[in-house]
Amino acid sequence: MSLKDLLSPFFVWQRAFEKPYTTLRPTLDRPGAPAYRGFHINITETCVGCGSCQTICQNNAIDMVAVEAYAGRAGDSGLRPRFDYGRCCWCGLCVDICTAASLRMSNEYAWISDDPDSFHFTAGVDDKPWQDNELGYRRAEGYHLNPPKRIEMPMLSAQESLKSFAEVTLGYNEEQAKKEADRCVECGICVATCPAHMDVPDYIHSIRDGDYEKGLQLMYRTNPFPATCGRICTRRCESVCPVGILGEPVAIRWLKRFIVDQVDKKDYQRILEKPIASTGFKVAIIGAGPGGLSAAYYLRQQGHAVTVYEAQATGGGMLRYGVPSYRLPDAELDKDIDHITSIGVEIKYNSRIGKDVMFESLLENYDAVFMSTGLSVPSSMRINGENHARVLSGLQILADVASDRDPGIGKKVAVIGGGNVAMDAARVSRRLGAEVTILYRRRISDMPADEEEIHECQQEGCTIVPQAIPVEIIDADNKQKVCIKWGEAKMVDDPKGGRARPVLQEDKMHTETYDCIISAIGQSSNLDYLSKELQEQLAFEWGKLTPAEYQHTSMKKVFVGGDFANRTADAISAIEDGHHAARGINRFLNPDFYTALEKQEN
Amino acid sequence: MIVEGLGGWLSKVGNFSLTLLIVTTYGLLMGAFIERIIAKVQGRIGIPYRQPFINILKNFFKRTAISHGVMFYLGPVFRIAGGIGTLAFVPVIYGDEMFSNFSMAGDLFLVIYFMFFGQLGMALGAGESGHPYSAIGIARGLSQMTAYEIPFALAVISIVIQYDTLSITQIVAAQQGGWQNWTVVTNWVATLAAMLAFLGMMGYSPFDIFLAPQEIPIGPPTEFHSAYLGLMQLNRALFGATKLVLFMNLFFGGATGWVELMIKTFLIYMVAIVIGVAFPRFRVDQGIRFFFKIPTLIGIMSIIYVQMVLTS
Amino acid sequence: MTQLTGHSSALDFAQPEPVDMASGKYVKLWQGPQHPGITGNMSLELTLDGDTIIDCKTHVGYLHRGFEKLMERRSFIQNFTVVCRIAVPEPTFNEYLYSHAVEQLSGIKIPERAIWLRTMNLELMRLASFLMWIGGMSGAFGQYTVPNWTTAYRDFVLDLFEEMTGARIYHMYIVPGGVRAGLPDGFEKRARDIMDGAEKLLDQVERVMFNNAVFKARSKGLGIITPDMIDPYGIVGPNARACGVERDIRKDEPYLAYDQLNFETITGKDSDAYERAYLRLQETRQCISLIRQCLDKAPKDGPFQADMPNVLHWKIPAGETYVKAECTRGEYGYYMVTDGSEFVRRVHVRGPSYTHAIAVMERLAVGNNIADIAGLMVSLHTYPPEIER
Amino acid sequence: MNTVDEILDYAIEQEQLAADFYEDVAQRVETAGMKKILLDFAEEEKRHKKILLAVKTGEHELTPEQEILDLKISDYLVEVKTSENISYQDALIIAMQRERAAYNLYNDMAQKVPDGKLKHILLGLAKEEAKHKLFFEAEYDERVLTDN
Repeated sequence: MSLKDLLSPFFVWQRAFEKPYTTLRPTLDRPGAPAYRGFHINITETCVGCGSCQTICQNNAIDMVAVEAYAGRAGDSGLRPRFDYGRCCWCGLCVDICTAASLRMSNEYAWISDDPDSFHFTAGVDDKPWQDNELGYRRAEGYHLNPPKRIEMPMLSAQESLKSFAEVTLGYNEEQAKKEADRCVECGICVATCPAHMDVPDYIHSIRDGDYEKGLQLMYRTNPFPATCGRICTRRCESVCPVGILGEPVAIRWLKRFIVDQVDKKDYQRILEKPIASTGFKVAIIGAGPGGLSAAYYLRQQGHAVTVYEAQATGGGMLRYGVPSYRLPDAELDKDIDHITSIGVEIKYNSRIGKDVMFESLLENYDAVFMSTGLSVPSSMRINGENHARVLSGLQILADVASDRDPGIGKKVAVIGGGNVAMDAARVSRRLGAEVTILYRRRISDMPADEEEIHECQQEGCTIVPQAIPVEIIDADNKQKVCIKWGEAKMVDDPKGGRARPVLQEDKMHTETYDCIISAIGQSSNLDYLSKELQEQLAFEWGKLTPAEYQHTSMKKVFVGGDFANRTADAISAIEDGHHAARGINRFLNPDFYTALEKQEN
Repeated sequence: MIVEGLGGWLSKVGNFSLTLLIVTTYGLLMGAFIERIIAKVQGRIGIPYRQPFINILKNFFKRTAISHGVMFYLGPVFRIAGGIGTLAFVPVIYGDEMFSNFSMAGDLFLVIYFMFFGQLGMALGAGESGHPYSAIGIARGLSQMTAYEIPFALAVISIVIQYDTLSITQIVAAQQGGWQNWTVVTNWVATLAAMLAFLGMMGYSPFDIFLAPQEIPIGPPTEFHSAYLGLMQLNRALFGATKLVLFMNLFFGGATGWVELMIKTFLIYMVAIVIGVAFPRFRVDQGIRFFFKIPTLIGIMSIIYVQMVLTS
Repeated sequence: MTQLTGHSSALDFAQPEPVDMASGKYVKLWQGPQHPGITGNMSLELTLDGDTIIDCKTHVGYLHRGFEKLMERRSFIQNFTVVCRIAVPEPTFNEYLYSHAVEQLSGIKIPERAIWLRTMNLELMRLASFLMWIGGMSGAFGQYTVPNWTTAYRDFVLDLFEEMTGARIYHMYIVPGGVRAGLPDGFEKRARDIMDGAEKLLDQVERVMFNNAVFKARSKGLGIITPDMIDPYGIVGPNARACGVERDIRKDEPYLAYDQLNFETITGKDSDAYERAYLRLQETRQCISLIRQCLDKAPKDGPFQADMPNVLHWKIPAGETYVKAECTRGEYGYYMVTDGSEFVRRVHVRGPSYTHAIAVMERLAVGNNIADIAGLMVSLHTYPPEIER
Repeated sequence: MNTVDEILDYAIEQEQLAADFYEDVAQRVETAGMKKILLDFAEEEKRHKKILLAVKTGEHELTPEQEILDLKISDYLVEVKTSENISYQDALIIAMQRERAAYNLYNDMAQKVPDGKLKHILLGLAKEEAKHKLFFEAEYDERVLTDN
């Protein structure tokens, strides 16, 4: 024992004359670090209720609960996370996975309450003092628990694609599809948004499992056109996909296509459900487009005898005559239609109602009639000179190309319009070797066409002139040419909200000469096959009508669907109309069964 | 005469009650102050001054639901009785009739007895709990006490010889007239022995053997609870202060006023603290061996010193 | 003084003669599971002859949360919030090893910046853990001043963690694929300030705690580990290094950025409680130097996370791996088996406390005074939570 | 037509005539839907008439200073005739062009009178018609020019 060892310990007293380490009121004097993982904050306005936080929570501390204020919002499940602080371990994974970046943590860490229920709260809905806290844990920039970028779709190069009408998109391979399928968070918001309510999360799941036959079965439950929709669907699902809020949405459409691509047509019969035994009922369907065939498929599944009347020589309607084959090859459309006919749906081609068969006779001979004749008449611009011979309709050009006819467009064309038909007409014209200018009255961002289509259109060398309002068509010197006069527009904000409106600037007019002008500004229905009385009776309003529940019209036996009976006028809505009408017709044919069922349920 | 005697007695009891109150309060306050000093060394702010009072009040308002037998509960009662008893015979303020308590001719012996009494009561009570740790704790406490009592007793004997009296009041009286008359100066050997024993008596490191929570966690503070723990805490303040007053009286010239008392007792207390915060704890055998060696030796030396130097 | 009843030496593994309890000469004492002298919920069943221990049995099971089993029912990302709880005072090593095992099995390569941030995080953790340990060592022998200082400084290190990771104890910072965030603004300066302070503190601690007569009297000669015990008992880390065996995974099989850091393995001579404590004090100083080196060398920007799949349904190909790292107590290992599903098939966590607190402790305790058990246990640096995964 | 009241009476009458016109066409169209739309147009005209009546009694102030957006859609469209199977697009065109004509009429008249109360009223009426035109043009922009 040395003297040093006896005296050295007394150095402890040095510390007595220094500042203490502790603070007097720790929770007040020392707030949590700026990135502290404290109590949860949810910006409920940005939250879409995808439930990823609930999924990732390893302690089941998060429940998604319905919040009145957000019920029924588009692209929103109406649910918000509720936290159980008896279970939460403040790991912050919920913040990391949050697709909308709405969930975050405050740096508040002290909370005293004598009400145990207050530790069970819906962040952002139940009022908590830290809700407006600026600091706290946020997901760091560049940190992801889910890849934000989608797998690029392999595509033909623009030069390559211009050479032929070959399909532009090449489809995912298995590895790509699995990787893309992996990005899905299985929230199901897409299911609610999809007009056909396709079971998206589950068929994506089947890709991850590699069980494509199951995927196909799932798709056929709600959609008998998976090959088609896998290529040209307007995919409203992707626009609400929460993964797309911070990154790119899951490529739902391409995944759907991938499943179909994996299954051979000849296996369809084996994989998919067969119709139930015949019921003896007969249903007539007018129009073999997506709406009509969808109704036909599901009615046939229910055991009814189905006959489809189609004016054209082949089925598919707008899918065949309105969608160019570089987007939807005929073989793929045939894959869908062939399966529908293979289960016993009879399609009578070249049978125009009102000419070959009378509508009234259908009413007489069938137990129910489903009409889905779509929008087949191009709208007119109602400007002077519109009836010029070199003003062609976009729809006509597409139909011509689909039927291998030469539309005779020349070498320099102008396309008027900003919808998908305009883009298709432009791209078809490019493939036919023309130089294409697209005139659109609003901005490119206002175009109703698919963003992808606009992009590809530009890639393929079409010039888009936005804010160009056509005012007059003028004869050119040459009969084979035509002049168009158009004025530049400036966009004026609508004071009542709504989209900005273009206003013509009369001092900025241009006149150009083209070989032809393709007008693609919309379509309307052709109801010539119905007598005036019937049109009146069915309550058509300017070529459209709004059906009652189950697509039922005011006429007892008649159901409608498709573009002329809905607002959205796209394939997937038509398909859902058909499916819905099939359900309605089934109820209509078996009223006793359904009333008994309802009684049982009540 | 009888009436007068009774009246005197009554006023003595009243005076003692007042002393008791003052000493206890002082003990609690000084406890908090010492805690804050220790905290300062440890880099903390420490407890507020009201904390000891709050602790005791809280404990007094708690009730117990289990029973280990009568002796178990009598332990703390014995303990505080020992504390009060010790104080009763220690004159607190020299020359002040009011705060001289029941000081009398042989009070020094009585006080030493009472100091032991509380510990024994505690030993019986804690032993009743039946937990082996209690037995170990008691064994440790009693062995350490025995060990430090030896140098302490030797030192006391030394000053008893020196002042030729068993009355604390007279011992204090003998030290009046300036610091050069204090025992610490006149008989520094005995004071040294007593102060080393004092380290053991106060139970700070390195002699906190019987409290050692890392070794025997189930000691008295854990076994007793509610009001019994309150009694023990109260006693700790009271008994601690009383011991300090006793040491002040025996070795540091006593006090003629409260301020003097506070300064002296605080400084005496600090001796234990200065060492306590710096050292770890001895093992029980090391601790006992320590007291049997140097302090005992010094104690014997102090008697020799008194015999040879002071009384010759 | 160390005399093993029924055993000729520490390497005699024969079953000892049972103690004749009926003779009334002996007392059985349970140190734990609730005991301030035990470093967690664990129990030592001591047989005493007077104050001397003649037999010691370690009992565990008070802390069993079944992490290894829990992990089999949680997805790969969820597990990362669970593993940190396996060793409470230094969760980061669990986070790192778990993440590393997952990365190995799934073939993820983490970016350079993540490697450095991980290294720094681990060293900060080591520093925090050692600071707490020094306090524990001091406190086990009844010196309460040093624990207050070191835990205060540990808290300052935890402040750094709080800034860096958002939490003080369960940082959950090292995530499979990298780390969760870069360093916040001004972190480096604050870290350097705290390192300077910690260095000063360690000098003070050495003066007060290690140059202390009573501390030496208590700890010297207590629980001697001889070099021939190392292999049979599986002793690792500072406990092994203190008796001169140079064994440090950071040097032997460098992982993360350790091959780019400048440090030497510290060894001692006789592994008694004092030597082990002093060795750890030096390693704490080494930690500070390593953290400074990390601060110097770590890239300031760049990605800190590898490209990850969607963790919500993350499947890892079938395989098995064993990864290890040098934690404060020695080799810490994770053995992981995957079967290609979304869940891990089996995880085994190898914590050094298992041998240290059971086999080694049982043997070293015999012959010692009951008062020394706490000090002995702390000097082995054991964490009961990692015994029971 | 020299006093304010006379001008207002004329304008009110014009609105009534417009309403009558739509009602008349509505009688002749074949589909119920179209009939409903035309009757809606007639209602709209009656609403305009009410506003003008309110102006006359002084309950409503005309605001000739107000800037009204001119989408200039109707200016470049072909003339459309009413028929039994008139479409919604055509009906809107007719409505727009009628409002435009009225606007032009009041505007021209205002150019011819000296500054004063009368001019104020005429310009106010012109702006009122511009508002009506905007209503129909916005409807056309919204409903008909969807893809265009």
